[in-house]
Amino acid sequence: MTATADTHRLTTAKAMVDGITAEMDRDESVIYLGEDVGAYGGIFGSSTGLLDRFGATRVIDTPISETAFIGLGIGAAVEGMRPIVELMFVDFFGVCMDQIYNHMAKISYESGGNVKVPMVLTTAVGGGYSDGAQHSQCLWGTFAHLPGMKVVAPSNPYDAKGLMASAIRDDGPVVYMFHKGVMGLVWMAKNQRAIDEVPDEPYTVPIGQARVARTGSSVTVVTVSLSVHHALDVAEKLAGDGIDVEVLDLRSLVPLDRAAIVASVRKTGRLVVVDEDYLSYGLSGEVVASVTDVDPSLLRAPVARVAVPDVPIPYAHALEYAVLPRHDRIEAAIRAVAAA
Amino acid sequence: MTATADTHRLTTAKAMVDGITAEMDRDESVIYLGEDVGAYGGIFGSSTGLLDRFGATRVIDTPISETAFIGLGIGAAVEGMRPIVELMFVDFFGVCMDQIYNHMAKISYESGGNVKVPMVLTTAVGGGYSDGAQHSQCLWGTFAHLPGMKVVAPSNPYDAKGLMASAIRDDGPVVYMFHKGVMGLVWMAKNQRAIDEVPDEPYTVPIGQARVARTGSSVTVVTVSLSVHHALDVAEKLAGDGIDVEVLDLRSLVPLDRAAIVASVRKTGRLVVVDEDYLSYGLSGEVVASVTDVDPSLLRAPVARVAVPDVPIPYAHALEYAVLPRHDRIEAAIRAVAAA
Amino acid sequence: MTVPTAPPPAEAPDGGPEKIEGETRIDLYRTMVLARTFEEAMLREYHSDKRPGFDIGKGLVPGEMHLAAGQEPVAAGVCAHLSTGDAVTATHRPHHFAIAHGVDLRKMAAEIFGRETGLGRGRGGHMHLFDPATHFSCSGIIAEGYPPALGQAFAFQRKGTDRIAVAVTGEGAANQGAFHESLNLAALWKLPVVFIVEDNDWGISVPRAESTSVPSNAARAAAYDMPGERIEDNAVEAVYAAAGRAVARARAGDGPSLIEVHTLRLWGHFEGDAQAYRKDLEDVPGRDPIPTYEYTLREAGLLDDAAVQQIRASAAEKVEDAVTFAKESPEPDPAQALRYAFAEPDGGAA
Amino acid sequence: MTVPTAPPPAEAPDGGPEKIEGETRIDLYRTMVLARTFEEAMLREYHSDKRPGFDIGKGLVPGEMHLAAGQEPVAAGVCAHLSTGDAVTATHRPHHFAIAHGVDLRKMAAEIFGRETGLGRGRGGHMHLFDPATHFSCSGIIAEGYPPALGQAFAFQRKGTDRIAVAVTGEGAANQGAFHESLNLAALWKLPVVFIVEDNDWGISVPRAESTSVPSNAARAAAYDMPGERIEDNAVEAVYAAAGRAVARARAGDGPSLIEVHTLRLWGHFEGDAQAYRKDLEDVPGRDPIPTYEYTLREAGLLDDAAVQQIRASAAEKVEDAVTFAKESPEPDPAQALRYAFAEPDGGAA
Ligand SMILES: Cc1ncc(C[n+]2csc(CCOP(=O)(O)OP(=O)(O)O)c2C)c(N)n1
Ligand SMILES: Cc1ncc(C[n+]2csc(CCOP(=O)(O)OP(=O)(O)O)c2C)c(N)n1
Ligand SMILES: [Mg+2]
Ligand SMILES: [Mg+2]
Repeated sequence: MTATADTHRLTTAKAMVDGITAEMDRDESVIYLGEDVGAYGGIFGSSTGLLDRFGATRVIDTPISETAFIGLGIGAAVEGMRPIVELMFVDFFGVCMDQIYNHMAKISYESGGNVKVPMVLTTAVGGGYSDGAQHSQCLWGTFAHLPGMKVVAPSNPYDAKGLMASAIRDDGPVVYMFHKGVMGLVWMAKNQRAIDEVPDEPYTVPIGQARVARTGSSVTVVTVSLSVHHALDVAEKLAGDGIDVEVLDLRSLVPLDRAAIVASVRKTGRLVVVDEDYLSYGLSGEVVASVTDVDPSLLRAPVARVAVPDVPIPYAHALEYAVLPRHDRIEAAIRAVAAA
Repeated sequence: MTATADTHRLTTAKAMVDGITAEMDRDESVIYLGEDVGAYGGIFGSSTGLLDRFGATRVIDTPISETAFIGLGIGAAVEGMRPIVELMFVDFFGVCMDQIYNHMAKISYESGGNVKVPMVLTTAVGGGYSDGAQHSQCLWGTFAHLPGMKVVAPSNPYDAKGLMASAIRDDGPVVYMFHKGVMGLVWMAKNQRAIDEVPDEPYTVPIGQARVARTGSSVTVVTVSLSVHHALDVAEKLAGDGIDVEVLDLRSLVPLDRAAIVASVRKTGRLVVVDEDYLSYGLSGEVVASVTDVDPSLLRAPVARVAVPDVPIPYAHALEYAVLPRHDRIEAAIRAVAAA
Repeated sequence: MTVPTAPPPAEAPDGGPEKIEGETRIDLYRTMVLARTFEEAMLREYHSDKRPGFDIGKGLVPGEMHLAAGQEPVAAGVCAHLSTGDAVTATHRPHHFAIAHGVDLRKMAAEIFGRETGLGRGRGGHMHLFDPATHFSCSGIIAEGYPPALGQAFAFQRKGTDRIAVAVTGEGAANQGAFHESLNLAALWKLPVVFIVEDNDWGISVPRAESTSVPSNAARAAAYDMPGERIEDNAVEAVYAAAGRAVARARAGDGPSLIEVHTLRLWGHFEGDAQAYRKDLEDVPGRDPIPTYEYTLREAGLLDDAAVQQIRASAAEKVEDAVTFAKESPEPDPAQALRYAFAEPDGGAA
Repeated sequence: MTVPTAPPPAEAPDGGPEKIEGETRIDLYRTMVLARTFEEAMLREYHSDKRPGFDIGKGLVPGEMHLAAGQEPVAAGVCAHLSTGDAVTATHRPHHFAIAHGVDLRKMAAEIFGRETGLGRGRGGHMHLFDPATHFSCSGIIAEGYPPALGQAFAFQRKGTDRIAVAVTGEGAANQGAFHESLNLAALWKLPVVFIVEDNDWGISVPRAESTSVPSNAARAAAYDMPGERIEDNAVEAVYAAAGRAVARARAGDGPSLIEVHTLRLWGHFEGDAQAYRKDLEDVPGRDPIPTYEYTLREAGLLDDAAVQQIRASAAEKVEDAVTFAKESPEPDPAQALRYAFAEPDGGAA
């Protein structure tokens, strides 16, 4: 895409803020709450500029009391507001998960649909910069396992803006997980895909539809968020070797676009799942089961799952890169599956 | 098994307490902490009789402060005690998960093995008695997804005692999930398998080895905890129809006995996973992936996953039974897979 | 309930009968009787079809059942100051507050019976009653009803109304982290919330002294720079008076308050609880607050036999009507078990 | 650090120079200098290889880096009362407490450099320092270091020792649920714990007044029936005195205490923090507690140029030795990345 009068080159972070801004402009019940979301602008840029534009009554710094302020978001949503509440790092879910999964996510069901919770929970995920075992996790599998909340994880600026609009307009809770590595922050290593042309106008990207990020015929790579970038990098490299990789960017885990997974595997017969969350009991198994639920014979080779191998994320760079699904592991997996 | 001088007929709850008692007898650093574990004896009988035998210095009622007392258990374990700490219902994990998954489970790794946390976290799981969306969940997938803790879930008295001994003696954290429906409580509907002969002598059941609860050749049912009872019931029924069901009781989710799963599927070529936890991003997908990691062609039919279909557990009996993996759904799944 | 043969001590006039209208006093009594009548009906219905062996999952009303008999003064005294535009978030023991706040009895009973006509179409159950009409909700997770109340108060404040939120926990729950976080945030943002702690001496089997490091949770209000008050004697008029001050403060925009009421758990923690741990069991019936208050009002000339009979009969009629409605209502269709997990475009109308 | 040209005000003699030995005072100074020297070295090393563009994941010391310059009086004053048999659980900003408590500098530096010789073999990093030799640990999750300290104290109490646990948080963290639960449980069970709150005015970019509903967390001690004290002036001897009382109380079996110290965050929340939000930035250097204390001790005749030079040189030597050790240590073997997630039978020895 080239720049026209109607688009701007934005980082994912800026596109996300752009999406929030548009919704805050059109609906004054939308507010943004969380730790360091005001003057600081969000540790990972998720709210930069919002305070200046909307003031301290709509962009609100909270105490470090996640249970209280996420619960506050729920109550406000129940009363018709549309709060966006930030959990600074997803790794902190353990201090406030009850509000999230037992309240935010279940009130609709428990009330037989009589109470709605139109709330967005934003949160930063992911590692790769030596932040250690308590600040580097993705954990989308944890959220996606528990019913009642949609879970989105954009990989690029366009989706970040469009999914944000959809999330805010959704009448139920949406967990919006932004990977630090896709945000395009100046102070963190970034992939070129973290900056792109984004339409100025508001638009939505529907929640629950995967995107074929690259069409291919040899192997399907199903992945999400930052790993989409890595997978595309590897796919480009492997094209030269005659391995034609299809990359599916799930964009959301809940709903999961099972049809898109099956359609791609039906074509390629070979599946690699790349997931920066932990290997077991998570996304990679669910993607596989989406195929075997329908027809295991679609799989003409063992599936390769490239994920964090069930250890806490180590601090030391070499160790961390050994457990993250980085280019080398993805490439090896694709080659193995293609050759099997 | 018939009663001899060396065994007694025990409910699962009593066998669990028997296992704890034996370890408390041999090691005075073992203590039991939690809400209503003293005079009440545990809401689901997990500590009945311990207070009388060991006194209030070793069997300790806590305030309703899960973060504080689970954290206390961690600190005590770090200093060489072997606390067993009860989270009354697993559904309450959301108020204290940080201590569990970011501390209990990660200290060993973060310390490079220099600090050990020999702690058992016991917790009641499961539904089937109309306790609603916040008191009926299994959630073992949630715990098993997060690294650093073993996760066991006994289905019967023998395993309950032996796994408890192993859990207490383990030098790392073990989450011990007991399903209310396998405990053999007088005030809850129970399966005959909740009572059995149990050796009086202490013994261990190794953590990480599945058990073939029934040998069969037509279809493999992989399951755990209460669902083992249901699966065996159904298997007995289907035997008359010429469907010879193999039932694998996983006994632990972490470590997962992948070899046992693959071996059984290699034999039968057909797989049903029965899981009382939520369907997506959980146990059922992981079991499937254990097969496709090795060889998807072992699966000669689509896999059936009988789990809670990604909704909160409803209260009304008919609704709850519609979402739980009960006999009817298990039977239908096995028949379908056998016929496919 | 039965009136004790020996007249119980008259309720202490804390909060002052002189300040409170006769009609209000009768209303407080009426609310308490209605709540008690409901609990007695639930007790009856709950146990009616679980005999001979008690099976918690059996019967028309299965599952855990936490009844609030003895705690009516708290709900009646607080909710007397509220309109249905105000919010209440209650606990796992929610019925008395729901009733005092005006939740529709039929829909509530139907929910407890797991019927499609219930507040949550049978999905929620007795610990999960949600009533948008009265902004009432509750939660089975202790103390976790506090945070959402902040949000309701926040929304009310934003809209420039003087509506408030009342958040309830037990004394056991006051040792949970959510309690602390909620009080701090509410005080910091001057949210119109009234925090209520129902101290019934027990958290299941654990006596207050074994869970709480201070004799009064009112002392904890100082940790947030908010007024704190403890009502020692389960007296509805004392609750009424304290709640009046707290509600007025909240409506005036002066922020939250904390009120602890030393109340009474007349029955077990949940039905089926044998209460073997409970040493105070013998003198419990004598502490029933309803006969006590009835005696006070009789002495004051506000009630006589006829009035009492009328109030009881009216309560019984409403409750039995609700129970009948519940029993006659359709059960939810199992084929619809998956609905409502996500917001539905049609507004959730069946 | 540099000594200000104009002599700073002498430290208030709260806790009393008359009560405190000269040697102890010099030790307090020595500890603070060592901690500061370490932080200065970390600052230097951290930024040395992240230029020209700052990339948080780059360099020999990658990741978030929270340095404690300015907060040394808290660690020095508290840990002066401890032996290595006592436990300390620190925060995401842990170095000063680790150093004051006697954690081996080489192993600590090696951990921060992600080396196999580090406290956690490079698995943990700067927020996850675990030292069994001194019962030291820390956590990157705010307030969540409090609960494990209870357990250490519990174990010490059980063993009949007079060992205690010190648990540290920031003032921002004092609004987290774990704070409340921990204080209540410790008070209830009379656990030998000293709770420390380091109030450095900021929780990242949020000033204390925007997070905390009371001016002093010491006021919160009353909510648990435990002594609470706030030290207003970041003065090491005042901390020393208050900590002395609290530690003695804990060792005597009289239970926990809470001490809040109004301290100073001399630098950014983490390295890379531009602190645009911070209005007090200009007068921050003038509030550095170390020159202030140095001046006090010079005035008291306990330090002169030579002594100061010796103390600084000794600190520099130890710190540079540790940094050199770290840099020369082997990196962990990526092939071993999966070890230590579970307890290993060999006791975890590599
Ligand atoms: C976080 C959490 N922990 C534990 C429980 C289990 N539980 C339900 S009620 C209860 C006792 C509550 O005591 P209190 O707050 O005094 O209320 P009461 O039952 O006396 O009305 C407990 C421990 C729960 N529901 N939630
Ligand atoms: C539960 C949790 N929430 C949020 C954070 C992110 N965080 C890290 S440090 C910090 C500020 C802490 O402030 P304070 O407790 O005053 O300590 P200080 O950094 O000032 O030393 C925050 C919000 C966290 N680590 N844990
Ligand atoms: Mg109570
Ligand atoms: Mg601070």
